[in-house]
Amino acid sequence: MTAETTSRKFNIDTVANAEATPGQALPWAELGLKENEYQRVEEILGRRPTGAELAMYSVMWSEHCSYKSSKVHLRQFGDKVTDAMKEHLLVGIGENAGVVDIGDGWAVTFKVESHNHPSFVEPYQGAATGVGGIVRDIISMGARPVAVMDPLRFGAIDHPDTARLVHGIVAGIGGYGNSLGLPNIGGEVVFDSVYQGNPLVNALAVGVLRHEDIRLANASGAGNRVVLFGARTGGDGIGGASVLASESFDSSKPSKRPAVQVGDPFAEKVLIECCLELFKASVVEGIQDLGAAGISCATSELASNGDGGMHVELTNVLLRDPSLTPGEILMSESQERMMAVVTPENVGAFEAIMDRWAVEYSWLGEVTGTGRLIIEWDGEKIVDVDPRTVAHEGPVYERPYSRPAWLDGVQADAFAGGQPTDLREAVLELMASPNMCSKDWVTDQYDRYVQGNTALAMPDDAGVVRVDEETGLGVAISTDANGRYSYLNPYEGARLALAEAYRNVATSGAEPLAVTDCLNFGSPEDPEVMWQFAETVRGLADACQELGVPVTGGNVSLYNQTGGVAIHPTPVVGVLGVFDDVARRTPSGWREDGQAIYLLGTTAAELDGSEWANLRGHLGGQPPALDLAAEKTLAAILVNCSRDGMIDGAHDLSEGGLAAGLSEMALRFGVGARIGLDELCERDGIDAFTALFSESQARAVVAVPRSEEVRFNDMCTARNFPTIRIGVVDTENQALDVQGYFNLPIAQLREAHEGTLPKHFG
Amino acid sequence: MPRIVVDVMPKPEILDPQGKAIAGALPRIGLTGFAGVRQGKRFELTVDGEVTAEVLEQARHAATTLLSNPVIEDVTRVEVIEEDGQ
Amino acid sequence: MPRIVVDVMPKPEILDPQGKAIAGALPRIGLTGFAGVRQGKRFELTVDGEVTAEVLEQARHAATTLLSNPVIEDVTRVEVIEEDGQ
Amino acid sequence: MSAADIETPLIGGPQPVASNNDDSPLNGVTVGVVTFPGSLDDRDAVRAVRLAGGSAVQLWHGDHDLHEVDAVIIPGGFSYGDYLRAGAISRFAPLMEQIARAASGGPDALPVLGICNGFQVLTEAHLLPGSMIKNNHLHFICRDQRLRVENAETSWTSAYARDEEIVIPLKNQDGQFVADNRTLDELEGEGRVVFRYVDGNPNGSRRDIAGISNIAGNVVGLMPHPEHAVEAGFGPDSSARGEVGVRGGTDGLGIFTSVLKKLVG
Ligand SMILES: Nc1ncnc2c1ncn2[C@@H]1O[C@H](COP(=O)(O)OP(=O)(O)O)[C@@H](O)[C@H]1O
Ligand SMILES: [Mg+2]
Repeated sequence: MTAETTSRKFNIDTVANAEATPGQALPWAELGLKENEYQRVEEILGRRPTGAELAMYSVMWSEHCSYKSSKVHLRQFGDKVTDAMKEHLLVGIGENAGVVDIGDGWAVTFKVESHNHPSFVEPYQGAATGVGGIVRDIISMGARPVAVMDPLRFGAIDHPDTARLVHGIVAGIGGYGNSLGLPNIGGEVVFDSVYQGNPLVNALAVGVLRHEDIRLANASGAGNRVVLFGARTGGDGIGGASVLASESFDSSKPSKRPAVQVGDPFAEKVLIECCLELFKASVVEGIQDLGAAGISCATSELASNGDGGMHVELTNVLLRDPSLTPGEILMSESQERMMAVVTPENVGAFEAIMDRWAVEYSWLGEVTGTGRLIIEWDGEKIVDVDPRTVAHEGPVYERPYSRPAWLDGVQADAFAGGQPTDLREAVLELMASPNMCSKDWVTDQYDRYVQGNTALAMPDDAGVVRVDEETGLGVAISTDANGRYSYLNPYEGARLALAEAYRNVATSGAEPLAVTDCLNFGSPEDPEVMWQFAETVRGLADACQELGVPVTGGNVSLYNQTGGVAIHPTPVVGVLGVFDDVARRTPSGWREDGQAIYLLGTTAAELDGSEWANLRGHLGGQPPALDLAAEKTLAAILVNCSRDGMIDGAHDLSEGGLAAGLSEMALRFGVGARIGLDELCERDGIDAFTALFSESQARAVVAVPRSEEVRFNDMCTARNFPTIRIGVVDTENQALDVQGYFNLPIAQLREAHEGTLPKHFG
Repeated sequence: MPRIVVDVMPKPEILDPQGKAIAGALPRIGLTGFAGVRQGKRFELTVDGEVTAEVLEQARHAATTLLSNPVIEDVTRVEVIEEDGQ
Repeated sequence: MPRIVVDVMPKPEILDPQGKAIAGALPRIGLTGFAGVRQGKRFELTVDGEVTAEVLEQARHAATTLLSNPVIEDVTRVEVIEEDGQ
Repeated sequence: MSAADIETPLIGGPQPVASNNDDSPLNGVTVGVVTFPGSLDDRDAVRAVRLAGGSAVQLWHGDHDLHEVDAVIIPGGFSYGDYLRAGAISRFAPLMEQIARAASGGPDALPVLGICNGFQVLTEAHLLPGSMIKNNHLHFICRDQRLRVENAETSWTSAYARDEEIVIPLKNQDGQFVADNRTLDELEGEGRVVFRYVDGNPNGSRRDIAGISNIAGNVVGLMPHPEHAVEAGFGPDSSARGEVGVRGGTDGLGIFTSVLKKLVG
C-alpha cells in the first residue's frame, strides 16, 4: 500500500503570516493555556505562535502531558534512588516505561496509567482505549506485551450510576485486552462513594524483551526518515488531552469534535505483531507510540530526545476525516498509531513488513541537523520550534500546599464502634461486603489463559507469568492502594500501598524488584489536595528507598473531583517481582489435610480506616502502623519458604485482616480448617474480634506441611520474626471452624462471598 | 403485530472499526464497488396493540436512552413499519 | 456519495439474546408498550460513483455471503438510499 | 509469503517447531496451526502439539499452500477482528479454501480441528453445521469447564473413552451454539455431538453442545480450549481425573495425542 498524499488548501496560519500579523488574537484560553503560559510561548518564539504551534504547545503543556504541577515532587523518585536500587534498572523514569533486568538476558517493562475521565464519559471506550494506550507504551520499548491488570474504583455499589460504569468499564477492559491476546492477571475492584463522579480506571501492562531489543523514543541521524503507521488520523479526542484529562468536568463546554476515542483492538493486535517484526528485523532506529497529544507529542518528543531536528510535511498524514485542520491533526488522539524513525536503507524492509500485515503508513519527513522541529503544510511552514520547549520545557509550578485543617479532627476520631455480638455474622457480613466480596463476576470476563504462561492469576495475591519456557523464569505483579488510609494520612497511606503490593508479590514467592505507580488525586489548584499529593510522593519515595525497590515509571491523574469535592488520595502502586522458576509460586489457599496453619507477624488493635470500620460507616483515626523492616523480613521469609518448598499456601493479610485472610484461603480450594485464636490473643494481648478484624501490617498466613514445620519454625526464629501456629487444615469438615467462636460452612461462606456482585450487576 | 423500527448508526466522525473491517474484506471477495462501509444497528420493537402517539414517543425515548449511546451513535430513524414492510 | 443500505435481522426462530435483554430492560425504565424486541444490523455501503445494476448486484452478493449468515440471519433489505434519507 | 517467514518473535525463546524426539514414529508428521492476523491462541496450539509429542508448522492465512501438513488446527482468537460475526471474514481467506478442499472426502481426509474462533470459522465455511451467536448472558466468560466426551471415535478424540469427562478452559463472547431442530436431531442421531457441557451450560448452547464433528469425523469444532490444559502449572485448577496441583489440569492433551495417534496408526 502506498501513501496517498492529501493536499488541502485551508486558510492556514503560516509562520510568515504570524510574523506579519503580530496582533492577531488566538484562542489560547479555550485551548487551556493560562495567560502567563501563552506569554511564555510568545517569548520562546519571539513572535506570536501560529495556530498549529498554539495547538502543540497547549496540548503538550497541559497537566496531563507536562506534569507541570507534579514535576517538582516527582523528582524525589529519581533523587532517592540509590546505586544498589539501580542494579536491575536498564531504563529508568522518563521513557515510555521503565525496563528491569530479570536475568538470563531477559528484561521486563511495565507501567500503570489512568484513563479515568474518558471512562466516566464513555465507560466502554474509555476503559478499552486505556488498555490500548498502556499496551502501546510497552510495545514502544521494544517489548512483547504479555499481560495486563486493571485496578478499578467505582462509586457506591448501590448508586444508580454505578451499574452503568461497572458494566461499561469491565466490558471495555475485557473487550480490548481479550482481543489482543493478553491475559488479565490481576487488579482491584473498590467501591466507595468518593469515586461517584470520578471512577478510577487504571490499566497496567507488562512486556517482555531481550536486553538487546530495548528501543527508545528518539529521532537521531540526519537524513533518517520519519514514518507514521497504524490507524488513520481522525477527529478523535481533539482537546481530549487538555480538556478532558486536565480540567474538571464541565459538560457545558462546547466541543467541536468528539472528545471520545473509539478503540479498534484488532488494529492494535496487528500493530503489536508488526512492531515486533520491525524490532526483530532491526528496521527502526527510534519508535514512539501515539497517545495523549498525538502527533504533537510524538514529533516533539522524538525530536527533542534525538540529536538534531525534524522536518515533517503534515499533508502526508493519512486521514479518516479530510476536514481536519493542521492544528487538529496535530492534536488528534486517534488510537492505534505509532511513529518510527527509519534509515533510508531500511525503507524497503519497513514497507515490506507493513504490507505483510496490511498496515497503512505514510512517510512524513526526516530527521535534520537543524535542532528545529519544522512542520509544513503543503510546503508552507506552519511550525518552527525548538522541540525541547514543547516537550520538556513546559511550565513547572510550585503549587502552594497546606495541611488541611480538618485533618487533626479526623485523626483524633478513632474508631470506637462496639464489638459485634456475633462474630460469625460479622465474618459473613465482611466477606459479602462490596470491597471484600469475590470479584469473580468481573474477572470471569477476562481471559487469563491466553499465551499459556499464566502461573497465577485471580484470586491469588499476585499475577504470575512465565517469561522463559526453558527455565521457568518469570515475574509476579500486584497492584494495591487504600484510599481510606491515604485520606487519614497520605504519607503513611502511600507507604502502606507500597508495602501491600510488595507483600503480595513476596507472598506469591517472588523477589520484589521494581515499582510503578499511578497517582490519582483531586485538583492541584486546591492547596489541601496538593499537600496530599506532596505527602504521598514523599512517602512513596521514602518507602521505596527503605525497601530498596525503585520507581521505574508511572502516571499522575489530577482533577479527579466533582464540584469542590476531591476523591480520596489514591496512589495505586504496582510492584514487580521475579521468579527464577514460576513452578515454585505459592497459591493463596491451603489444600492438604493436616497441614499446619501459621500466622506470621503480630496483631495490634488497629481498626481505624479498616474495612470493618468502613462497614460501620466510620472513617477516622490513623491507619495501621507500618514497619518496613518487618515487611522486608516477612518478604524474605515468604520467598525463602517458596524456594525451599516449606509452604504449600500463603496469603498476606491486609483489608479485612485475619477474618478475610482465613476465609479467602478456605475458599481458594474449598477446603476447611480448624482455627484456635486463644494463644494468639494471649500473646498479643488482644481479643478475638481484634484478632480477626484488625488490619495490622506485616502479616501473612501460611500452610506448612507437617514435615516442614521444624525447618519453618527454625527459619522464623533465626530471623527473629514472630510466628504462631493457629490451626490445621481439615479436609473432612467443610467449614472454617474458629474454635470457641463459630463454625462457618464453606458453602455458606461462598454463597455470601460470591453473591454480591451478581446481585448488583448480574 | 405492528412494529416500530429504530435505526442507530455510529456518528460519522467516530471511528467504526466494524465497518472498517468489512470495507477491508469486500475487495478480497472481489467486490470493489464500494468506497466505505458503516455498520450500525437495527431494532424492531413489536407493539402489542395499536401504535398510539404515546407508544411512538416511548420508542423515541427508548431509542435515545437505551438503544443508542449518544456519545458515539446517532438515532437515524424511528418509524412504524407495515407488516413485512420496511 | 450514494449509499446502499443492507438490513440483516436474526431469523424469527433463532433466539436473539440481545433483543431479549432489551425487551427485559424496557419496562425497568418505564416503557411498557412493547411486546418484544429484535436486534439486527444495518450496513451502509458507500458507492464511489453511480449505483449501477452491477454495483447493486455486488451489494446483494455481499449481503448474502459476507454480511449475513443464512443459518441464523435473514437479509431483509438491500436498497439504495437518498442522501440523508432512509 | 511462505510459512517460514511468519515466525514472529516469540516469548520464551524460539518455539521449537520440530519434534522433541528424533527417532519417534511421529518423525515427519506435522500439524499445521493457522495464523490469522487476529489469532491469539496460535502459539498455544503450537505448544500443545509439541507437548503431545508432535511437530507443528505455522500456516499463514494468506497462503495458498498447506505445506503438506498432515492435520490442521484453526486456533482461537479474533481472526480478522470479528466485529461483524466471528469467523465471517476468515472464511474467505485463501488458506481456508485449501483447508476446505483437503478436509472433505471421507475418513482419510485431512483432520481439522477448530477451537473457539476456529469452530466459528468452520461453521461459517460450512464445514460444520449450525452457528454461534452471543452467549445468552451477553458477557465474555472465562472459566474452567467440565465436558463429556460423547464420541471417542473422531480423529481428535480417540485418546479418550466414550462418556469420559474432562475439564478445560472456556473463554468466549459468542459461544452459544445454535442450529435448527432438524440439524440438531441429525447431529445427535449420527453421533456427531462430540462434546457436551456438564455441570451447567455456560452460554445457552442448544442441547448443551460444546463440540461437533462432520460425518466422517475428521473435522471437529470445539468451543472450549484444550490447548490451555496441556501443561501442569498453566492449566485449570481442576481435572475430571481427580486431584491436581495448582493450575495442574492437563485434560486437554488427549485431543492432540489423538490426532497424532491417528496419523501414525
Ligand atoms: N479488576 C480486576 N481485574 C483483575 N483482577 C482483579 C480485579 N479486581 C480484583 N482482582 C483480583 O482478585 C483477587 C482479590 O483482590 P484483592 O482482594 O484486592 O487482592 P489483595 O487484597 O491480595 O490485593 C486478586 O487476585 C486480584 O488481582
Ligand atoms: Mg493479597
